[in-house]
Amino acid sequence: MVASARARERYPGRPARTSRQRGADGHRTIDCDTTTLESYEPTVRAYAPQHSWEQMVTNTLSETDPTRNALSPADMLRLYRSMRLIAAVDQRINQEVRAGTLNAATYPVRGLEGSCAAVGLNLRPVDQLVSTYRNLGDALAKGSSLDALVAEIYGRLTGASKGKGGAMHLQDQSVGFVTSTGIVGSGIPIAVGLGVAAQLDGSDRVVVTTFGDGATSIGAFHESMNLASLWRLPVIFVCQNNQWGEHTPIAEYAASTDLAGRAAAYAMASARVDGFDPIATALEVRVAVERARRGEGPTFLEVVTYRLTGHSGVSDYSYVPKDALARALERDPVPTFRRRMVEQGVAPVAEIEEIDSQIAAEVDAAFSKALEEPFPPPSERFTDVFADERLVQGL
Amino acid sequence: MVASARARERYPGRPARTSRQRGADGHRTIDCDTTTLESYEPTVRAYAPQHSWEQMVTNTLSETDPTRNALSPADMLRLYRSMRLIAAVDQRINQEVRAGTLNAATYPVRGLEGSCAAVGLNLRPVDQLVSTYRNLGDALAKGSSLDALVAEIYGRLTGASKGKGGAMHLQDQSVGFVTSTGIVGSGIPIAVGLGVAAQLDGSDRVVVTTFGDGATSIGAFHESMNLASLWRLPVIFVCQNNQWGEHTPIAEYAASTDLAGRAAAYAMASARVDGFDPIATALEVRVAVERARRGEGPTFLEVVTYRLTGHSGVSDYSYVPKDALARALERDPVPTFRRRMVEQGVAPVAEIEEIDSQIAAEVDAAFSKALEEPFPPPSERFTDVFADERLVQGL
Amino acid sequence: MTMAAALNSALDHAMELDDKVIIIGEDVADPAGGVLKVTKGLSTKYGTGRVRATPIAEQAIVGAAIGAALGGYRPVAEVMYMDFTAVALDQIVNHAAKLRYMSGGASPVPLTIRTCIGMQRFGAQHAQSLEAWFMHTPGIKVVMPSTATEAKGLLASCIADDDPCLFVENFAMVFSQKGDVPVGEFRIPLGEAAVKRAGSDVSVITYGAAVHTALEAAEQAAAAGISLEVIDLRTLMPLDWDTVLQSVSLTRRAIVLHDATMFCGPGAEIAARIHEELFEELLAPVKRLGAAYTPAPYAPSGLPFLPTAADVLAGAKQLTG
Amino acid sequence: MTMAAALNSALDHAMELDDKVIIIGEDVADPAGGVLKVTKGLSTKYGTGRVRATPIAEQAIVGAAIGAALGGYRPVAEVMYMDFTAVALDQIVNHAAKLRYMSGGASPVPLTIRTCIGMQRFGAQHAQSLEAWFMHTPGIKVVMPSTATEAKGLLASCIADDDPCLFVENFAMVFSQKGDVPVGEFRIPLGEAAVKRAGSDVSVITYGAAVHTALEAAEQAAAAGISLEVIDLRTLMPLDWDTVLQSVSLTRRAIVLHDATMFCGPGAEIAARIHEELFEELLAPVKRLGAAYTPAPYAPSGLPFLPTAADVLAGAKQLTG
Ligand SMILES: Cc1ncc(C[n+]2csc(CCOP(=O)(O)OP(=O)(O)O)c2C)c(N)n1
Ligand SMILES: Cc1ncc(C[n+]2csc(CCOP(=O)(O)OP(=O)(O)O)c2C)c(N)n1
Ligand SMILES: [Mg+2]
Ligand SMILES: [Mg+2]
Repeated sequence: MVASARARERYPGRPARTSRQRGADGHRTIDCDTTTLESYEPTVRAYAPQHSWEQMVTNTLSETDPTRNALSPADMLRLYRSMRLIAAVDQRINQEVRAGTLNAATYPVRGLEGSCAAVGLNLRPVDQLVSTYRNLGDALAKGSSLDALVAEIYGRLTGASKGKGGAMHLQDQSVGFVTSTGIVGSGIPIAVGLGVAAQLDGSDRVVVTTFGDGATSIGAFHESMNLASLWRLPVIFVCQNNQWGEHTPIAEYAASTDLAGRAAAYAMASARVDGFDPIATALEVRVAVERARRGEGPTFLEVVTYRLTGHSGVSDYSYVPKDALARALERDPVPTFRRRMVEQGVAPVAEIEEIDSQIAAEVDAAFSKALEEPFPPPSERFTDVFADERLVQGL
Repeated sequence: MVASARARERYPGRPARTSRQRGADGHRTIDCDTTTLESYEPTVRAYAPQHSWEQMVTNTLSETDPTRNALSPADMLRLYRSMRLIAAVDQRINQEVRAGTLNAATYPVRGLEGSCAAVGLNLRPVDQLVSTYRNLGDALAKGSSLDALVAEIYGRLTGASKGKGGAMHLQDQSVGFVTSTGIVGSGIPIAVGLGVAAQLDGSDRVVVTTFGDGATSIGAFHESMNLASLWRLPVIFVCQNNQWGEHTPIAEYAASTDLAGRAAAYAMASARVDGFDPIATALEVRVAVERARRGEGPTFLEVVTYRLTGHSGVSDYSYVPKDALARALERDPVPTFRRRMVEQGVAPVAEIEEIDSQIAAEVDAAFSKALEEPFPPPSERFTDVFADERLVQGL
Repeated sequence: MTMAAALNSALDHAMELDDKVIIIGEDVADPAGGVLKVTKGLSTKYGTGRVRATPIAEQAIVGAAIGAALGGYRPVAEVMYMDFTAVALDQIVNHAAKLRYMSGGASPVPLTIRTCIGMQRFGAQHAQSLEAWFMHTPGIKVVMPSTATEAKGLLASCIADDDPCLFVENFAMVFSQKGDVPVGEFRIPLGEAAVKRAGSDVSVITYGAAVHTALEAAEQAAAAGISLEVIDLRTLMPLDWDTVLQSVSLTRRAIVLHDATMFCGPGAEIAARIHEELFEELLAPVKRLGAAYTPAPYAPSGLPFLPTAADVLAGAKQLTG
Repeated sequence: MTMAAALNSALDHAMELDDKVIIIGEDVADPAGGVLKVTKGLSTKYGTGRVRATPIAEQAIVGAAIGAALGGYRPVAEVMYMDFTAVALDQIVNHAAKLRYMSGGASPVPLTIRTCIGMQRFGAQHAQSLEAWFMHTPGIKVVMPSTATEAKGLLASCIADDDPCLFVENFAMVFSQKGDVPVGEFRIPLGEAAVKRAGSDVSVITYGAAVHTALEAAEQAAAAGISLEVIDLRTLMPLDWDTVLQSVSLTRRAIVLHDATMFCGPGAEIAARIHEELFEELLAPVKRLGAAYTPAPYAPSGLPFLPTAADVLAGAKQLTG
């Protein structure tokens, strides 16, 4: 209460928010926000978040923060390439789903390109990542094979999972993209277990798990946070806060919308960052990754963006407040970051255009290729249930 | 971090602890303790809690706090009577289990007599309580029928559940003692639902749910805390922190041992109280109950005691540090409170002795009676599966 | 009227009739009105006090519904997909199903849990038919409709029932099933199967979406000169043994068909019981058809998972051949 | 050696042999060494890095074990009582059991989950035999030993197995079962049943604690002139159909016996399959015996719950009479 009471004094009339500082030990932590919600109103609610997303992210790196431009031009280009690839594949998938040429449940990642790429930038191939159904950005940023992912989405034998897992369960073990789960929150304890393995190996590899803001409500999240902190595991909990869980905005399901603040309950380091700013995100991820590599335990990172599309590839989006969405779209990460790179002269426009067209060609090629790949043969039906497929005979 | 950093300055060399204050709105809340644990040591651990229980409770009402004696002598006598009854039944059960004359799994409540009675004192019959396997104190403090409970523990037809539920699942619906669950944490969401009913009824009845310190690790706890706070339900979460979950001390399973501080993650009011002090506990429960009756939402109450017995009626207790246990036993609530009542002249010794012997007689009578009650007839086997017992015929 | 609209109508009437009926689940309030729009309009009509959208927290959803039931309400809790019942299973099987018994009758739990079987195109975690788990759990009723009208009538009965009921919908059927659904309040009693097509050669015992597989097979079989009787169980617990055994005692041949995994599935119970009761009458052993012993393969792969009309037809030919 | 000691020995050897074997669960570290002392001494010997006592958090326990398995380890996770598998069921059935398939073989999960069936004196939430849920879940093996020696040999095989295995112990048997258990490392292959008593009149097919019920009944039956063959399945998935069908093809009569609820239980699958395969040979329909369709009544009440030797004997008399 102390911190938020102070904050309220400083910013009278604004919703209480957390202050953010470096503790004596150099870890960034966030004090808890104990603001209580408006009293529960048993009436039809207006579906607008209590805070606008701008308010939620104002306490990230300011424009004048010197560390803001601490990424090398090479890293910025890597970030951009990764973001652009994610956006290109995402757009193509949505197009195919809408056109009815791909009969799959898919979950767009527009708005997350920068934050996914920022995570990927800080990871080595040996590091591991566990994602959700909204996995495309994570998969590509972690370096998964584009061909294997696209083929998987089309259910082909050459897919990363022989076409048997599908869009919601993308994985590419070969690059540490371990698994994607379709059940909210359920990948989090699995990531904790990968952290146990990393710790027992005595290696400095780290594990990242991504999940939505909505996943913070579920039990598995809570159990995992406690365990990871208790055992000081090298796990980074990346909460992709796009401020919606399907049709429900965060303020309507979270007693406290200060998600980063929840880490305090587990004595875990945490930070909130503007997920529409890939550089700010990359720098914050770096702090967390380094902490984990040093054996100093887990971090909870709340990456704040806004969902720029419907929940799934085909779902309705009319319920989202138009003005909030319009403001969020102004910060659409790929065009925004591209503009910034050009303005700051990070690379000549021609080089950026070259990247864009290279990626467009790569993506086209992957989709064309996938459509020519074979489907898994009937014999694949009973393989991979157990190591020994004979066990399934006759069942 | 702010609060605990400050605390560390004030008490150098002592483990960081939380500060406790009244917020601007008059609610008592606790700042989060973000102290990180000592780094995880993969060696055989010494099974001693990191903090002694005395350290955990020093921030409750001090000896000189004027509200400390704010209970009327009549209420103190009611508290004492309730505590004494709980202790007498508990002792008798343990005796029977040890003697082999009762073949049931039972969970002693010695040490909790005061905190259970303190809850009971503040509740009306229409208020509701959901308990755990360690339910005896809650059951009696809520006013359950002694005869029905004892008969139930002996599996008799006249038991509260016709002998079919048993010791782990005591209930007495008629007085609002709704249910006891054997699965850690699982009663908590059920209590939340009773809170929904109370809220929808527009009544001012409140719901209490009790659970152990160990239950704070489980997912159902987390989900319930968020929901109760989000909906501002009249639910009081009473965490009976006896500092052990079976063989594991709190510091070995909780990343942060500041359980009361966890309420901040849900923007829920909370307090920590010395559970060996029935008056302090009763006053703290009263604050929470009044808040709930006024429609101001839930409270999390961490009631700190120490487990004075083995986990179950028969289990080993050798692993508990002797000195900590000895210090805790000095505060054994029933004798301690009795002494205090005598010292403060709340009632003449003769009156207290009269209560003691009355209760001894009542308990004797209940046990003798139970042993003469009939067992449920074979026909009871298939009743109460469904409302219509014919549905179960032949299955 | 679609099955979605029929379910909505059942909920609407139940809420109108009894203000103790409440709804708890993710996205159930307007404007969403449920991800499949089944609860559309209800929060607007009855308020968000009675139609409560929740956090993503299935243990709390089911647990709170149990508590509200103990507190005098008739909650309808929604668990979006049947696969997610695994997240809330402790509340369903260890509490909802047992509380009446463990309390010697003092704590009935008049709760309905609505859930929905997904589709293979979602992948292996959104496509399971898990009714066998609940049939195996004493104390909870299990209902799986196959048409819009029955969905309405059976859901109304579940809500009015004093026992916990698991009401299982089906993603595809919620939209594809349409019918002339009676307006106004009406109920179909639990525990009564329906003969969906009369026949004399083979009894096909089935429920849920597979009823349509069976009816399709019956058409094809008729063309091949085999007469299938199609029995829609509608309720799996209690199960209408009379109708099943009477049909099989006449046809003397039976197929049990469902979309759940065959191994240790509902069909095992039904087949075993038919053998026990009609051992002398049967001309051939009961044939079981169910999902393969595999997680659901992702649909675009084209790998088969559920039994088809062709499988039923082949089974019928084998039995009569 | 008790079954507890035999299990301890299997764990000890597995940890000695392969430093990728780790243990995760509540109270598993010393001095507790597990609430039933099965893991006693192991944390002292192998360190608390490899033998990890956890918070009370079954989803995290099983989930972390899955993750550790994906990270190259062979975790043995403990879920104290089988009833609590309901709390962690999502991790077990939707993840452990499916990951290999969903990844096209890229993500095997060499995980063993140890759990324990409780007793009626604990009441309805600590007394269930829930193996049918897992048999019905493609992708997980299910093992239920009945003696100390087999417990050791089968647990060793589970840990060495590349698939997730559910290994089900039994509270009473952990202490009551004693035997001359082979010292040193040894394994009993999964999927092989054992004929525990040869007989010619009726095959009793069973597993776990019920094996002892069957053996007791076999003694009594012998006195009454009926010869029972007792088959201990030991592994329920994969299930040794060869041994079962061969026995029944000789005796031509069968009883399936288990402590799980009979309705929709493992016995339904076994009976259905026997009927399918040996329809012509059977002299009578297969008789099923299992727990009543009720939650477990609290033991002191004296209400019966599990099938007894007398039930088996009566069944055998009925089949042969
Ligand atoms: C346990 C569980 N409950 C419900 C669902 C259905 N569901 C899928 S996505 C989703 C919303 C998740 O929101 P959030 O965690 O914020 O992630 P986002 O989709 O916004 O990225 C829900 C409710 C599910 N998949 N799993
Ligand atoms: C979900 C679940 N996991 C494990 C257990 C076994 N168990 C029973 S009591 C207990 C310890 C609980 O500790 P705590 O919550 O502190 O309560 P206490 O017994 O100390 O009162 C455990 C692990 C259980 N009953 N339920
Ligand atoms: Mg979201
Ligand atoms: Mg405790």
